[in-house]
Amino acid sequence: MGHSFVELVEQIIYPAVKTTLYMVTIATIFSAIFGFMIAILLYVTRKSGLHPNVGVFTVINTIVNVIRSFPFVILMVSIIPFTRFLVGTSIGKNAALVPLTIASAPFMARLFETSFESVDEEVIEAAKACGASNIQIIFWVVIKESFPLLAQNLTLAMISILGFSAMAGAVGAGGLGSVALMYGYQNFNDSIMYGTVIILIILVQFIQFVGNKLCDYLK
Amino acid sequence: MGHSFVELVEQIIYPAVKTTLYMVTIATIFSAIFGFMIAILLYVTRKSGLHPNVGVFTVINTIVNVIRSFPFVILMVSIIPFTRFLVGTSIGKNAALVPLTIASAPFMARLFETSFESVDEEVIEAAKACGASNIQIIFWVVIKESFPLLAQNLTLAMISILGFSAMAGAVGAGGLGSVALMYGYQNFNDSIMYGTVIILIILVQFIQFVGNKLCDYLK
Amino acid sequence: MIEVSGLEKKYGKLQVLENIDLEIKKGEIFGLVGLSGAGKSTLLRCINGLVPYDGGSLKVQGIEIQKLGKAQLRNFRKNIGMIFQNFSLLERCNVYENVAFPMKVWKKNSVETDEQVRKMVRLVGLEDKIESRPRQLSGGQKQRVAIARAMVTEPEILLCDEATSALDPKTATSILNLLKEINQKMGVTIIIVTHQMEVVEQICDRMALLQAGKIILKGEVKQLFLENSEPLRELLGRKLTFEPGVFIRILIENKSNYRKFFYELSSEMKIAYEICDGGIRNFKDGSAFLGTLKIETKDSDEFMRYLKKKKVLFEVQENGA
Amino acid sequence: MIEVSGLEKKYGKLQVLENIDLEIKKGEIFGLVGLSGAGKSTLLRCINGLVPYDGGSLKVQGIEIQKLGKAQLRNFRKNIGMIFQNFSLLERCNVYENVAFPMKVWKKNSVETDEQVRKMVRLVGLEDKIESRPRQLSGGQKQRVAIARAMVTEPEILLCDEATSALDPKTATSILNLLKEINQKMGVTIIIVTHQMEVVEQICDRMALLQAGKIILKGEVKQLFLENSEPLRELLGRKLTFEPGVFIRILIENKSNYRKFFYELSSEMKIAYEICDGGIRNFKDGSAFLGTLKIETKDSDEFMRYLKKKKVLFEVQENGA
Amino acid sequence: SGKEEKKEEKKEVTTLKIGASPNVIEVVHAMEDSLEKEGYKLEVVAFDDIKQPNVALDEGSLDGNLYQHKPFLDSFNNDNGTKLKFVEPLFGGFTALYSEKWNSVEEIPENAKIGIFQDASNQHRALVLGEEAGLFTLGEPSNNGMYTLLDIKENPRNLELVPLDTGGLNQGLTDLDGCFNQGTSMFLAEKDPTSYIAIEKDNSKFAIGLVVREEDENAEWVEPFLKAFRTEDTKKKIDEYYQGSYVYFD
Ligand SMILES: Nc1ncnc2c1ncn2[C@@H]1O[C@H](COP(=O)(O)OP(=O)(O)OP(=O)(O)O)[C@@H](O)[C@H]1O
Ligand SMILES: Nc1ncnc2c1ncn2[C@@H]1O[C@H](COP(=O)(O)OP(=O)(O)OP(=O)(O)O)[C@@H](O)[C@H]1O
Ligand SMILES: [Mg+2]
Ligand SMILES: [Mg+2]
Repeated sequence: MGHSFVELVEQIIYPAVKTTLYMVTIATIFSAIFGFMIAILLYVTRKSGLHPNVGVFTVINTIVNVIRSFPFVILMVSIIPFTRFLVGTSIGKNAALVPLTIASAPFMARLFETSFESVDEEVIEAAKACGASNIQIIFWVVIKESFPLLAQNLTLAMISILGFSAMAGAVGAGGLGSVALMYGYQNFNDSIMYGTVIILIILVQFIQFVGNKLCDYLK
Repeated sequence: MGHSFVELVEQIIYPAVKTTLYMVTIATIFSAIFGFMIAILLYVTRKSGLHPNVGVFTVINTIVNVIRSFPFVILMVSIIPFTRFLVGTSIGKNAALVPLTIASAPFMARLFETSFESVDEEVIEAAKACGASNIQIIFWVVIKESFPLLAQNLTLAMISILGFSAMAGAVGAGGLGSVALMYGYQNFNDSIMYGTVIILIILVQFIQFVGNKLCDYLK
Repeated sequence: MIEVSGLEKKYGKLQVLENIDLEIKKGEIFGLVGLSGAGKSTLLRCINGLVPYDGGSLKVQGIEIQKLGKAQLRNFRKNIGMIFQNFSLLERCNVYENVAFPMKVWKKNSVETDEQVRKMVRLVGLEDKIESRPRQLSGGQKQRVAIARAMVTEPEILLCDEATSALDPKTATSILNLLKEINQKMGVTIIIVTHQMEVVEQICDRMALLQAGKIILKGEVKQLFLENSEPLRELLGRKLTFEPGVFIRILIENKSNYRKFFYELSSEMKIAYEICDGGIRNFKDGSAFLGTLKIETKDSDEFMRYLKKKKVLFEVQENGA
Repeated sequence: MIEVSGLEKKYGKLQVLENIDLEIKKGEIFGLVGLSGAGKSTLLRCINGLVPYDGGSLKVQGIEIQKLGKAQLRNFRKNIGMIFQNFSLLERCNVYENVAFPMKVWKKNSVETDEQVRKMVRLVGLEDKIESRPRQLSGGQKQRVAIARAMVTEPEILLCDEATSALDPKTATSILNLLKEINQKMGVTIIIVTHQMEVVEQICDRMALLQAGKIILKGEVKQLFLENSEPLRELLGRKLTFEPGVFIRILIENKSNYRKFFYELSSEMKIAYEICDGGIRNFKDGSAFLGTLKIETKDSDEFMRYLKKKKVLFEVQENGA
Repeated sequence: SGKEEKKEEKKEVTTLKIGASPNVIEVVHAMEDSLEKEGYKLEVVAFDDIKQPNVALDEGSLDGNLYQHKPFLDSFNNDNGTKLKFVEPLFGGFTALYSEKWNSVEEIPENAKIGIFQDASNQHRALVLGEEAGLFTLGEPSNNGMYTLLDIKENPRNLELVPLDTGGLNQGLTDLDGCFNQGTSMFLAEKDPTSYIAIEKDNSKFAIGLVVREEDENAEWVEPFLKAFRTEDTKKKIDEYYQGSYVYFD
């Protein structure tokens, strides 16, 4: 192993945990925001939606599909000019946030879309009858009524983002996943590999636990 | 660039498409089956479930979280002995099916779980009042009532599996995604890279289209 | 206020509404009755633009609903409260929030909202459930939330789809009194779909009977119940009995002193009668005896003269009770 | 058949059922009435084990529900049909499939199922909607599906939670007749929760009145309506009027010839009376006049003697109508 | 699996399953025609990974692989207890340090960020180069004789080494102060492979060669395979694709 446990933790694991938390949190927040907006657009403009618009729906739906078609690494390199424009560099954890967000947003959008669709149409009709505008219906009815499902799906997506973040190592973002891959797997160091995986497990358990509690609370 | 266009298509793209379709279809089927069983177990044994069992629930829930914690590549190599036991080799598309299935099943399970949870409790109560057994409630009520949602989430998961299959190149499985990565990205061959991505886009559009139709039909 | 003419509505091949003509005046309480599946709820939904119609015209306050733009339709709906047959409450909101919903939509200030919401919740008797979610309420409690929600903004028109079906007689009466009150004090126009004839009797001025999508009877409530024509008898499930004799439907109002009517009849005349059906009913303007009497044929003319003298409304029925 | 004693049920701090004692005999039709939120639905749910109770005992066919194992409970429920207040239909199944559901659960063979399901659908008048999903049905149609579903397996016990609340009088009557028929032909025990007193009158043998979780009145239907005691008056929203005179509640059954009663009374006696309320009601065993008469104090003894002679049931009310 | 493998070999002598990683994939493809002349059909199994071709070879799923240098194989064998054999060095590229910002190693300032390979073998190679160029000094190799980022002992300029994959190293040239990279990658990314500011002293010890299972060291097909690689046809095709960024060790 060559290095003491303390060294390992200090130099590699600890910064990796910080980086992972940073990337996953920020990417979740941003992709939730964008995914949310996309989901709402899809929900509103679909055929049976509040304001059907085949054109807008088709365009957004296609964009979502196109982005979802890109293998993550390829998405990451394809948008490098954009990443550079946004954060000034294509390398590092901030640079990784851009593809992480872009890759997760359509995924979130699909999850949120299905969440919205589970809201009872009769309740929406009642809101319409009260004179509620589409915006009011979306925020006060659709979103509010689907909150537990949204929370659950957000949890699901967050864990997926954690998985994606492992690949962000390709652009030097660091983080637990890429430590596991690089220092662990590629350097034939099983203790680092499974050590980081254990930390990942703890993280995932934690996220899922919080998500479940949130969902129970919202129910 | 070393290969003529025809050669490229014949020798690389065409087999890659076949491989991808093979891997994605089979992995979707298997992970749907396993995910389904896991989801049902989670749904049934949870606190407010049909047959609450904290022990079983906690164990399965934890297993799901643990598997979801593994970065895909690490999962893939960690289970090589198991893969070898199952399919006799650690490389190729059949070998890739094992980690693809194992990685997707918990993901599907979570998606299906949320789908099941969206079924109205009053309807379940009515079924109980008819004397329906838990199995009958699950198959005739929970699953049937959540069918459109299940179809949507299956579509979502299938596209995610397509994304994961790109990483199956690590075990020499081939497929569109890994062609894009290896021949395209790592060899700086943009025409292969984006060419394969375009095929992926078509595939994703197709899957999503079929999924939507299925869902509309089921509604 | 509401003018419907030639209204048509189809669900696929099913003609749900057919050539509906109806006029509902401002400040009126109008009852809509009919067999299950006749199209009552659909008509109500057409009136506030929730369901598009396929032909004919539907004007509310002179405006053709179907021609309204989105924003206009919304504004228009703000003046219409609706109580849905299945309540359609927000599952994740408590009673307070459900009732406050239209106030929020109207962007009322919070003081006014709070006051008004609490008032309504009190009026429907749910103060102690104000924090409960619909899931924790009984059927009737849910219905009362729906009622409070529909009335909280004091709309000019109120559409009630079986608004008291899940309520016990006492609560139902208090809700009906509430409706009567807002109708009288604020001139609210109310359309009530119901299967309970007592409800129609108690608060409606006029009513219409829908059968398989067509209006086959409309008019003054008392008059229609007095006439007891075949479609209404059919709805009420009354069977004709074929016996000899003259059957006379009578409506003895308070002014003719319905309580003493039969006693006086006997002391003043020697006509034999049988009370075939009926009893004392509560109409909007007071109680009255409504029923069918059987008179022997020889006495019938004299009896009718007596009724006229006593200012009792009556109709001779072809046959039966 | 069903023996309830000392039953207690709490939702959190809310005591929903308190010390309920009730015995329902085999082959009886039992009515359960009470204010909205009194706990009627909860009691019904306790009976088929959908809701666990916190105290007391609830025995059906001699078996304590709460002590049943899972499989036993399931088997037990097969003998109990339940019509839910909110219908609780399978949204993604059509009418046929909804009605067939309990048959599938019972694992009946498909020929029998098909026959029985079509029969039930026909009985509730939904042949033309057999392929429709609940979403495409009107409120009353949904309710009829729920009724058909509860009755399709010909259970020994039928629990009806406001089974006719969404039905027009005609359809309601035909459903009630259906209930009466299965009760008489097959000895099905039926418990009916309802807010419609006509329903109780028409088909119930006995009834109980629930108030805030307690049973405050129980007995023979006719007797209770005749007695018109305070809790029942309260439920019906009847107000007392304080006037001088003796108020006598009378129930004139067919054997006393209710149709001719008032005419005969006048020809045979010279007693002045006022009909304060009431009318001809349809009871399970035939029509009768049920109402309150006001007699001047001096005449009351004589009047009561007359009633006795005529075999008319009566109760003197403390005061009021 | 040894016995089964032999049976299979007798039946299917004509098809050779050779594993390769992306950076040499076209090299292996280039042998197809020459190998056919020797009576073998070549099946290239492309791995997006540098460990799995060895795993697959060891389990018998491959006949051989051609993508690694000897130090890497030694390290792999050592770590996994395998006995794979490095037959002969065949060809190799060079690793160098490139920069678009600075013209020489001396100019690289303090706290500069330098891109470096993610994978063990190339990282080791780049670290050796970095020490040679005087960027830092290394201690003891911690990974079975190979250096890792943790083995940097003195780092006077406090350089930050950023591990990147192939594409990242290419992009890193624009965003970082410099990047270690392979000449071939530079060439494939349409950049000048000779624009380096430092290059490794000896690339021969990192020559890539055929690796087989121990028992196959003298297998029938090995000679023809090596021969096919060394034909003019193969080399012409490799040179055509990589434009001379690979050199041969005959
Ligand atoms: N979405 C729909 N699709 C198809 N048919 C429908 C739909 N909604 C209602 N119907 C049909 O239209 C007819 C009228 O329905 P409506 O709900 O207006 O009846 P209703 O008079 O309110 O009956 P009820 O008294 O039972 O509530 C019914 O036959 C019903 O089956
Ligand atoms: N899940 C629940 N959680 C909390 N309180 C509940 C729950 N279900 C019912 N309750 C309360 O229990 C009381 C009795 O409810 P129940 O449904 O039995 O009334 P009900 O007599 O059927 O009334 P209705 O005639 O309005 O249907 C009500 O006050 C109700 O709010
Ligand atoms: Mg209706
Ligand atoms: Mg109830």
